[in-house]
Amino acid sequence: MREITLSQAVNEAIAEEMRSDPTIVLLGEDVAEAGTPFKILSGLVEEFGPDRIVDTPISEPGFAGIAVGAAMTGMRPIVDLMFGDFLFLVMDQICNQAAKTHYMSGGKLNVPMVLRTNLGATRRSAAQHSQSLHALVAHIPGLKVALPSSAYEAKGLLKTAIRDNNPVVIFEDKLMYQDKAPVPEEEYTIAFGEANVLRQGNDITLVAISSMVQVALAAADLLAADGISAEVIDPRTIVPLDDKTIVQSVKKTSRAMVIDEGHQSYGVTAEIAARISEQAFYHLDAPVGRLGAMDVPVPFSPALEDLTVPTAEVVAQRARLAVRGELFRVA
Amino acid sequence: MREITLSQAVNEAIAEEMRSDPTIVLLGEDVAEAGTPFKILSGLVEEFGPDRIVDTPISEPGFAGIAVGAAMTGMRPIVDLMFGDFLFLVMDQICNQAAKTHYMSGGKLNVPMVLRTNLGATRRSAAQHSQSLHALVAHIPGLKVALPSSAYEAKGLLKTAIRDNNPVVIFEDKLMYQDKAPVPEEEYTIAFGEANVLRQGNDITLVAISSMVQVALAAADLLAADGISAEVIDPRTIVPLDDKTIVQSVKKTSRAMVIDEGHQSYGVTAEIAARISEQAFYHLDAPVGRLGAMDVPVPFSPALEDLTVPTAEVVAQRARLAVRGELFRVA
Amino acid sequence: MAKKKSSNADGLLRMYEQMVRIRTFEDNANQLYLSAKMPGLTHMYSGQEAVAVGICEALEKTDHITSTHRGHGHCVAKGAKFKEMFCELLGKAEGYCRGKGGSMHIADQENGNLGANAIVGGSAGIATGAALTAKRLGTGAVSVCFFGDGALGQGLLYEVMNMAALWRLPMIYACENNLYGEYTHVSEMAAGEIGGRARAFGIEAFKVDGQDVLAVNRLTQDLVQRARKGEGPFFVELATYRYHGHHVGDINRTYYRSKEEEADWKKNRDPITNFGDWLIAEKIASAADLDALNEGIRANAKAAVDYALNAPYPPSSEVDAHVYAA
Amino acid sequence: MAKKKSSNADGLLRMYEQMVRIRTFEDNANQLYLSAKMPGLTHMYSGQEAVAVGICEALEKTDHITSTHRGHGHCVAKGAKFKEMFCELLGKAEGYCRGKGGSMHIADQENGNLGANAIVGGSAGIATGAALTAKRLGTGAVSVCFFGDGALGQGLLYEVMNMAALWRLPMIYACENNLYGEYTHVSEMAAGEIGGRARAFGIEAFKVDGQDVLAVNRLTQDLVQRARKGEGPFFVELATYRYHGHHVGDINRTYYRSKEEEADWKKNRDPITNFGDWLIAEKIASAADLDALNEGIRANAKAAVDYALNAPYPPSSEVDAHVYAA
Ligand SMILES: Cc1ncc(C[n+]2csc(CCOP(=O)(O)OP(=O)(O)O)c2C)c(N)n1
Ligand SMILES: Cc1ncc(C[n+]2csc(CCOP(=O)(O)OP(=O)(O)O)c2C)c(N)n1
Ligand SMILES: [Mg+2]
Ligand SMILES: [Mg+2]
Repeated sequence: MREITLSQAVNEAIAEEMRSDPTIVLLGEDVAEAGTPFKILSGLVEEFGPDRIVDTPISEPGFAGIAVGAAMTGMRPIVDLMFGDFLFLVMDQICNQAAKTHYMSGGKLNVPMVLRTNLGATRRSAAQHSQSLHALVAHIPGLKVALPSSAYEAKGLLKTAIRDNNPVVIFEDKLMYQDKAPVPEEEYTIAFGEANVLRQGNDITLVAISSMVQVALAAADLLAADGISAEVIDPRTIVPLDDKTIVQSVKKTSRAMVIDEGHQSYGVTAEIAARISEQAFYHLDAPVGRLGAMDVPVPFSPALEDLTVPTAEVVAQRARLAVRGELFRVA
Repeated sequence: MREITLSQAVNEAIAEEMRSDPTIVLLGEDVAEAGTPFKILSGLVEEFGPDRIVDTPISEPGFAGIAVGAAMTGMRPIVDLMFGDFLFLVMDQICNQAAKTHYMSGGKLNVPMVLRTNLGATRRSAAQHSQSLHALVAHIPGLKVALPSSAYEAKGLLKTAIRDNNPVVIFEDKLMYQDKAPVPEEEYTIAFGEANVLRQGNDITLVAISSMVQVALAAADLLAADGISAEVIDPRTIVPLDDKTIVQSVKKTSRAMVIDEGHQSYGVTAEIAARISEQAFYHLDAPVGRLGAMDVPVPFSPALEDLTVPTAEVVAQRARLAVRGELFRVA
Repeated sequence: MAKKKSSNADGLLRMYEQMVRIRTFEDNANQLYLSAKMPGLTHMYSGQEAVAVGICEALEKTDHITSTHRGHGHCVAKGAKFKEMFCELLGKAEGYCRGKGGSMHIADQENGNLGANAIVGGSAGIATGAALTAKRLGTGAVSVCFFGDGALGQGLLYEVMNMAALWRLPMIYACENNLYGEYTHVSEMAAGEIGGRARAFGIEAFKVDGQDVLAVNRLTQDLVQRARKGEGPFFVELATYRYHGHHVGDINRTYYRSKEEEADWKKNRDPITNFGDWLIAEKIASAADLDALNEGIRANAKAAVDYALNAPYPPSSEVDAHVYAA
Repeated sequence: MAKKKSSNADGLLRMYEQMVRIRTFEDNANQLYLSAKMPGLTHMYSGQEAVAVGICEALEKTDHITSTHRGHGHCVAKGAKFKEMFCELLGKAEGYCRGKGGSMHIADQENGNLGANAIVGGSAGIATGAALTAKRLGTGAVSVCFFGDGALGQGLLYEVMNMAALWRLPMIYACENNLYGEYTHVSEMAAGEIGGRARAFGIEAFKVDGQDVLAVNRLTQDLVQRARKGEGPFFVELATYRYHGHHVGDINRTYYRSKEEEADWKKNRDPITNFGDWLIAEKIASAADLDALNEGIRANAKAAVDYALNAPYPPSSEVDAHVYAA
């Protein structure tokens, strides 16, 4: 199969959907001629014109709000939010307006919009351009939250997001934009709420989100060398969350660890760990491990930044302890 | 001891601190003559004047940002955010700016400010005036998060918040503003990161946040009638979180349940449950229970709204199952 | 294209009727609240009727509006029915939003009302987005954003006015300046001159007497027509006044506005009285006609209130319905 | 009260020197980036030197500024030293922020620089808050908010300008209009006339040639003095140009601006060349004086770069230090 980058996958998903649905419009900063600073959208304005690939002023709350209104009245806007850190600027429009409109109207108004943004540190972009803020939107009912872990996932999940009748926030890993993966030429979509079991194993279940899927897979390789067989699961969407697949796996392996690039405290690892503990309690041989980003603003210095995110080595080391029955983090 | 309302307690805390520290200024909508729509701040402008009790336009992002700058340059601003739901409007200033400034400056700049706001549903105020959003700020390193559960707690925690050299978000339960509790006339403060054990018990630990402390105490009464002895813990601050006290309690009781009025998914119950499971795993006789608000926007209709928040009856019922060894939420 | 539906006698009477319907609706809502039959809190539109009616009567059903926390007037003016409105205010299943929205979120998408909003200024983006839809899909629709003087404090408004201006959207920003945001006078909240805040973005700005339904309607008809031709966006400041407190519980108001001021507006500038007098003077209607009309509306309102009071709440199974659309 | 420190020969030479220091700093930073010795991304201030210097030379050390993602120039102009700045850009422990902030967050609180900001417009509130402090504590300090034309898109700016106007804060909003926000011309991002956006709030607005350090400085001296007397806030649009790409990686720029335009600004409107020529023409300095000054600054910069390249990173134990202040 041909291989394309995650960036190309996103571009293809948007182009294909825009070809078949004239109500799709894309709004964001420097999305047209510039194709975004990451060059993800290059070529789209040439095909669809500036009426559908719309350069906006630097007004995130404003164009997010405009997208909500456009979605309520018959369009399917895709909002390009250049950095995930700018989520903080659009929270009111996304969480107070988009997320609640369908419910508050008793099901009469829909907000079929997509907020495309990104996450991920270690780009030396410092505290305001490196955050992984998906836990925040996952906490707000009415939003769906998707996190592709490869080019293949990015294309399939984005197409599903665009067709969904709800506001969907999709986080791409900005360090993976140039990573290639096999992506079929034929049309496909990936359903929300269906976790992907990437690797089968019997000794421990590694649940990994977005950027951390590669880390978990690398950790699984390290563990295999030690004779430990790890199952690796990518939930793909954290809202809806396919806890069924995760819990089934943990019932088999009896151990679990959740890995995420968001801050650990009050983050995604907590929810998934809590659900595993609730639903597989009597099957667990060890506490469910959690590994999120450190609870610190992301430092600029390369000497510090790399310390803040989970690595395959640390995942493997913690998993080893769990499998060997050596308690960790137990007072 | 004299009894005063939570609203009076807040008023006193602010007045006392303002008397002794001329750098304290209070900013918000209708905080001066009107004393806020909840009448919490009545009398302050008469004592401190409109230069220190400052009525702002309806510009939450703006005056939050102004507070950050004032805090960086020698003042101790208290921001009054009329409803917790408006947090979404100030997220950038609080989470990208206030929370990160000390760290990004290598410890050179401080942001000693307090964001006072509220939480709580069942006031028939519908989806945009009823949210309990403390999980969102708890996820962002650099912020402290306090949640008083009575007039006594409100005064002591707010005084500590005002003296803290960091940005502190404090959530009052808006349904408790008129609730009275004994509050000493003498000066006191309540340290952050020290949980309060409100009731001793041996069979189950109920960890309850803010508005849910009363619910947990009522549940403990119901349980006592069944011969079940519940320990009730109020963490007081969720950042920093005194997991030590909580874990110690769970090691004694072997069972725990966490109760919060924020949405359950990706919320505060998950973090506390995960920490208990991690640190007291081998002591647990049942999975740690969680009870948050339903994952739905808060409905207006009284017939629906009351269904969305935890009640003493449901807490007691779930606790009974846990104590009797009847699994709940286990597939 | 907009029919000038209000330039004939029928249209004029309809404007009168719609204003009376709003006033009557609010009187009933107020009573419901004061008698503790209505849950939550609500904000009365009484006094501002000429704004909602003058504007909405210049719109088609397919044009969009967004409304505010003080939203009953816009809802009635855009064509909503009493029964579904009272049901909504009481949290009943037959309400426009199945009781889930309530007073502060009432919407009526059939008639183009995208909803009240409990975030001050929060609908400025939504209204502008509706105008974007109209332009992109070529529907010819115009979008009106109602907001109060207090909403001038929200930065979002300036962001979307800038985009509306850059993209020439068919948009009308209708600022209802009733002199107060909650308990604070507009002069303490808004520096400078209000219209200048739109002109700064190259938007044509107008100021009109918001108590004069004819003046409001004439201006709006003109702007709607121009907006449909691509000459928008526009900004209109409407000088008006709210008769009641900020919300129904705001009883003692003398610390922020005088009784004399209130009395003056009610006595000399009431939009309904003045327009009624004009209709009689112009012989478009007799005093008896207007009385009969008022009577009929009162009866309608009473029937709707009675219906709503006895209507069922939504079943508890609905609590987690409508979180996500299918 | 502000000394008019730049009205004598020393002051004039100092302005020249500060502009050269910025240009030299940026040339070195650019080289560090191009040779992959500098991590992350950075935005060059070259071309805009007269803005930062003309303004900051009218300020006291105790006055505050807030800066932007394109912040090296403001930092140098407000008094920072090369060594600590290069250390910061390279993530070293001796940097102004112990390497934790980097190019986009460099701050120098000793000299009143409250920091660069990676959120466009994100410091508008902070600067205004510093002005509030000055007014409340009566320090006499003035606060300057530097921001680009792109930041005009952020609603926050209008919210805080309104409050600064209502409260008459000692505040100067300095809009560096370098014609582009990233890869888009200001005319596609900002409707209307820029100064009007401040005048709408009753704020006096000025426009000045941002390539003319004397003009910038004279205007700022005047405004600073008036602000100290309580006549603020003020708004200044500074017409300027950035020589490099938006960030150091923005090489192919012809799709959004022409080579001719770039060449014209560099050749005819360079703030340093023009001011140097004027100093010579006015006999305030000789060409040789200026050459020597340039030479000295280049040597200083090189020494600082060498130092920074060899300086240690912060120890890993610092990763979780400074999350909370004691
Ligand atoms: C963002 C936000 N801030 C504050 C409030 C609280 N609040 C509700 S109405 C109101 C005053 C609004 O004034 P205005 O816009 O003039 O409308 P009016 O009430 O006069 O109709 C305020 C401050 C809110 N609902 N939303
Ligand atoms: C809120 C926000 N939106 C978008 C960006 C990405 N971004 C960084 S600089 C920039 C352009 C800023 O333009 P301008 O304010 O004119 O400053 P200049 O780069 O010209 O100095 C953009 C869009 C950002 N950093 N912050
Ligand atoms: Mg008003
Ligand atoms: Mg610019």
